[in-house]
Amino acid sequence: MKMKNKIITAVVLIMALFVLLLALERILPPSSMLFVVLKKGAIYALVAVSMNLLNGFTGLFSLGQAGFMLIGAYTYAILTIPMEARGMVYQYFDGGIVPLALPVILAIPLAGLVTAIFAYLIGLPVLRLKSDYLAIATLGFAEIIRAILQWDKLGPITNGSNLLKLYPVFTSVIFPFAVTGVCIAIIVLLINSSYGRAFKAIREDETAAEAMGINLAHHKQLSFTISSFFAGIGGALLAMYQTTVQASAFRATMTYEILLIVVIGGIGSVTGSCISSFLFIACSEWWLRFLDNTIFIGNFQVPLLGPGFRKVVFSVIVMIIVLFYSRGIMGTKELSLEGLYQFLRKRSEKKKKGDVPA
Amino acid sequence: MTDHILQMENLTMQFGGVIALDNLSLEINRGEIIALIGPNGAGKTTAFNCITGVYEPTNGCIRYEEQIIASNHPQGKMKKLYIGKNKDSYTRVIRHTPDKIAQMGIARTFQNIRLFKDLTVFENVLIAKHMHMKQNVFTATFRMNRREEKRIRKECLDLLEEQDLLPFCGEPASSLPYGLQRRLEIARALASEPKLLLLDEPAAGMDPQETRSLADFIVHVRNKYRLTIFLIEHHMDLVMRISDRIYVLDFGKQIAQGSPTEIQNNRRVVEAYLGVAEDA
Amino acid sequence: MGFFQTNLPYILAGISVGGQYALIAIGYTLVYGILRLINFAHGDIFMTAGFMMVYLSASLPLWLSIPLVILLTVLLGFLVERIAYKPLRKAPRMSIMISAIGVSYLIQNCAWYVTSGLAKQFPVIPWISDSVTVFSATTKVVTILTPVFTLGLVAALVLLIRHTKIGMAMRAVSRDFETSQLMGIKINSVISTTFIIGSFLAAVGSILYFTNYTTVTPTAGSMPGLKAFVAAVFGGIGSISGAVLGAFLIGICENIIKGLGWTTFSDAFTFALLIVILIARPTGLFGEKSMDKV
Amino acid sequence: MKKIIGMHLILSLVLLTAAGCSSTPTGKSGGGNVIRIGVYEPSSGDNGAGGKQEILGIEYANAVVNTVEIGGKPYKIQLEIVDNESSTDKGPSAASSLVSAKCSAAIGSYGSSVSIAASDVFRNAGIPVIGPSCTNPQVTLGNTHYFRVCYLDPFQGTVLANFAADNFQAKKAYILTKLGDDYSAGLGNYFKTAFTGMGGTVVEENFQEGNSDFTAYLATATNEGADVIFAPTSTEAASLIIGQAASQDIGIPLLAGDTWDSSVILDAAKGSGQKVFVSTFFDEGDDSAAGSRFVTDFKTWLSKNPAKRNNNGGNHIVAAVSALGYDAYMTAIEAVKTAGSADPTAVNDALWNVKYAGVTGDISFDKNGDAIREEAYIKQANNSDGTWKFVGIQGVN
Repeated sequence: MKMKNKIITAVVLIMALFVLLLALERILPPSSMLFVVLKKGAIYALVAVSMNLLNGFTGLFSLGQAGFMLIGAYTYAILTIPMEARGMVYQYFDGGIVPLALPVILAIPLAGLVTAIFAYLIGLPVLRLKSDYLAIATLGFAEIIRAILQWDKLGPITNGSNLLKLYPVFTSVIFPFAVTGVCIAIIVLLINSSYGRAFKAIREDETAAEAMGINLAHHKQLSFTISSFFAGIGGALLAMYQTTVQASAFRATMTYEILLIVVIGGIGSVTGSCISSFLFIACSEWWLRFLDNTIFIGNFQVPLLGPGFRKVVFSVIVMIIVLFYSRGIMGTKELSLEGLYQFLRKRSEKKKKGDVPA
Repeated sequence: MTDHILQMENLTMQFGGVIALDNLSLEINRGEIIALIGPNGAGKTTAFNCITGVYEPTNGCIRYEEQIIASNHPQGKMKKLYIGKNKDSYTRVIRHTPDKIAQMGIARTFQNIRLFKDLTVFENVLIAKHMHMKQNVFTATFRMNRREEKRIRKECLDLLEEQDLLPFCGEPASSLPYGLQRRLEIARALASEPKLLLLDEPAAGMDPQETRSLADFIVHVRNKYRLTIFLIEHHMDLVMRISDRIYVLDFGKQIAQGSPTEIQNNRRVVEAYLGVAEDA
Repeated sequence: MGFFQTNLPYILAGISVGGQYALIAIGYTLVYGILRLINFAHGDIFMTAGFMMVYLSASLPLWLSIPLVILLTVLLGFLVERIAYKPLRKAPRMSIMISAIGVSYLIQNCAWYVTSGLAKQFPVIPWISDSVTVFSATTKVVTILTPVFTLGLVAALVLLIRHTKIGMAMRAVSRDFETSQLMGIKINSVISTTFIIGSFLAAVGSILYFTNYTTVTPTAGSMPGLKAFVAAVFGGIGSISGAVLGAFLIGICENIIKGLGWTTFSDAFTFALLIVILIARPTGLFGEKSMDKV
Repeated sequence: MKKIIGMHLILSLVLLTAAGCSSTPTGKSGGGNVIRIGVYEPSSGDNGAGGKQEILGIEYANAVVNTVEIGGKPYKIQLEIVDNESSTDKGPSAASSLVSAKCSAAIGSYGSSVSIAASDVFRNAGIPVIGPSCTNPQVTLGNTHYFRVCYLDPFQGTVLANFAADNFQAKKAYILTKLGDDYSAGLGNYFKTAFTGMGGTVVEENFQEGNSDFTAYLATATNEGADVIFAPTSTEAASLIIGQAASQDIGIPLLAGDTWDSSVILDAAKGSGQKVFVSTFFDEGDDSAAGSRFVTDFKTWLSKNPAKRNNNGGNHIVAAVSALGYDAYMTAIEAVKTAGSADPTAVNDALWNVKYAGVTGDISFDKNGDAIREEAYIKQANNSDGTWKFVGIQGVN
């Protein structure tokens, strides 16, 4: 009965969220920056959660996320560019050699799948490495992937180092939210399953996990591949959001940004990653943008403000979080209805006793 | 015919130029409680690590239920470096990873407790069941293994109840007091449904009272789950009270074996070991 | 001879850039040896040294600005360690690495803000910026000078580590962090010294590097930094001679690859090399094997 | 305790939102009639230097003409400047922020890739964009909202190929382009087509983002016996290439497109023996009345604003992109006047018929939205005094 209640509340809340989004799309002008934040935030939330699955839950410090997103984005873009647009996109390669254009609904899972296959192959040698060596090797692989995709000889497929564009994109916020929602739900289910426990065991203590009969290689490979699958889907969504995609944009910096999102949200917290990705995107794309412009209050020019100042402020905030709130917003906890309810109840109880100043 | 569950044959473990286990041979019969004792650095834990697949022995072989689970001979650089015995007696190389060994039914605890600290007590025990569940990542994720999951949860709760750990079920393992952490580690090992249980200094850091109850507990566990127990221990009263037989190691070599009384009266053992570490 | 003639410029460039990588790689290898930390900010400290040279030499004479740049870089390296790494000494390794990434992000963004993202011309340092002809290839004096200079500095460093008290302390700490702390070694001062040495070499490397590649940009440090790190891993992290060897090898290989027309893969090659070495010999060429105690 | 800290953190971020919201539409305070022109340019990243010079032209133009009369009422023209960070993944968000600031038209960007990346954002919002210097054909091809005031790469590539053949009797050219840069790859490709079309041979190589060692590339050019090196790259790479070419003393002339028309190049070439030629849209020594007045007034404006001069690389040399930025702004204002409205759609429609005599030549748009251009200026960097030397006007043979 209690379980049923929980499910019902969850469904109602999700419905409410989508109704709210729909309502927002009606009320606000489509140009509102809120939508940029919501779209990009949702995409980054997916990628951050997928990275968290690997770094936070399995304890594998991988820095290959940008590379996997790149594969996903390219797979999606290459497979969905309409035939009639190919001549224009592949202008230096006589329209390319990919003979088909798939519908979006097929291309997105396929983007994840192709990424997962690559990740599987990369994982075979790389996952034997320990902590920082793994980090640097995955970082290296991301760079290699980028170089290969930019290679001229592959031009008929990848368009060399040039932009891919004119593939189907989304305009409504609903789409990225729906895809991200489904994907994160699957990840959460996985984390709470027996496999999720095994991943956490590996994170806590590899030797003990092995002594409990958990095959390290198999489970690490599993986590790596699944994480990359969702990173690939995230990449496909990012490609859709950007409307054009180019390998050179998927640099190590992108991985670092996602890593910082995970850290700010709390390593090992799914809800933390989601919250922080929206905050991160909102700060970097919207709220802090005013720092880039010189502002006059009367005749007084506010000092320091100018192009680039936003990023300085932003990185200082990040450093403060890393140094002083190293557990991030959520730590390893999850934001749950129950937790929220209990938190509020405790507060109101305290209030009754007069402990909390109003 | 005796029923050996575990046999070690001429096992030698050499790190660089140092011999940690020297031509060690021992047999453990089904249902026995066997103790492995010896001064610090005698190679006891190394023996455990060889059995559980953490280390690859340099030479010799280990049989578990009549099946070879580890076998090796000096190779590569070791060929020149090797200073142990029986250099050419073994030709096969068999190696299993620790998880494979665990799946075969050998569970262990660790000298320096290795619990999954940030996970709850319940999760710690559940993890040990993971390898026995009939599932794959899809059925597990999409909850198609619900019956299986229900069953193991029930089993684990029962196990925790038996160990008096039920009240701590949802607490993180690291929040338990030391004695309970030891008990949880044994519970976790039991949850993996072993036939052979290796205990690495289970009584370390316990007072005489606790040690006594632990001794009873070990015997109880052996009887209830029809286990064979192989333990390393420094508490001599515990060892003498519960062991069927005792092996004594010194500098990697076996210097004696026999029943507790035999060992107590063995001069070499007393010289090498007992006189020094009695008070431990 | 024909082969030599055509490939000489690549080899020269490779040796030169290899020497510069080597100077950065030592910083990585020393820090990693002691803290087990990939100091992602090291490449950016190298870049900052370049910018400081640009700004200082604009108002000060060279004989004053060069030592000042080295001094300030050392100070920066020291401060980075004190502010961003020291508070995390007890934290898990992942957090300190994340902090390193954060510092790198911060330094780059600051550089962007200060320079407004514009590339700056590195000042011309007399004599070493002059052109010389080696066999038939024309190049700058600095190209020839770099390997000599690098080897000299490395020799001095090795002497320092072998024969001084602080060197002994550094070796002890890299061998066993906890024990040496118990033995009364002042861990913090050893770590600071490591960062100071690393930054000093990075500053020297920076001056040599930017004399050759005359433009400084805020991201100029990240690629050389990563490559130097790969060199350090290649040679076996913690080993100075390994890092130097690895750096020269990477420098020469990447230039030869460019010479062969595989330019798209010149960076990728470095990483491929890294992955191959990590898999074949996880501890690098001269690294020591370590075993986890169970 | 941790929770409380977390809550406070979130709270403070929410407060920041409020701050952000109130400050984004900076123009509201005036209360009068305001029309906004978006400036979508890089002020950081690889193209930061060029982007800043383009912004300078636009800002100067805004200083010259800052009101426009619509329906008899004066409207103040306000610039909304965003930094697209020279990056195709940051670009769309930057463009969105212009859209949400309710711009009537936008100008941008330096760099074709970022222009293409933001194109759809502007199209979906119905905002017309005028590209000052994005020369890749794909920017305007197949859409009706993107315009540009400069010439196109196929034209520029052909002009330079002609120049190489005419002036140096070049038979073999070495082409060096940057990976992942549409401008670079495109221009390189058009040069190659034109050059091989005239019977020449080419050797092509490309380099990665962030590469700073060009000695190996230059060595290849020498080994291959190239007569000219064509390197359409960003100015960051350019100064490295020039510096390293000079130190290797390769003795092969360097040719490049419009991006190299920058004081960065002059600094790099100064004091060396390296010959550098660029094709460009505008020359400081332009003796037309409009051109020379622009040059003098722009320089005066720069000297009054030390901060602006700093963005120009600390000198008074007028970059062609500044002139193009100026023209793009003026064209946009012209369209607003014709449309008689601040409505983006109306401005878009009006742009098709705009005719404006700009400092870089007369501007009117063809069916793709490209300004009709027939000639390019060729300039050479003067190695001794660090100025541009006008070489000639080159057309297509």
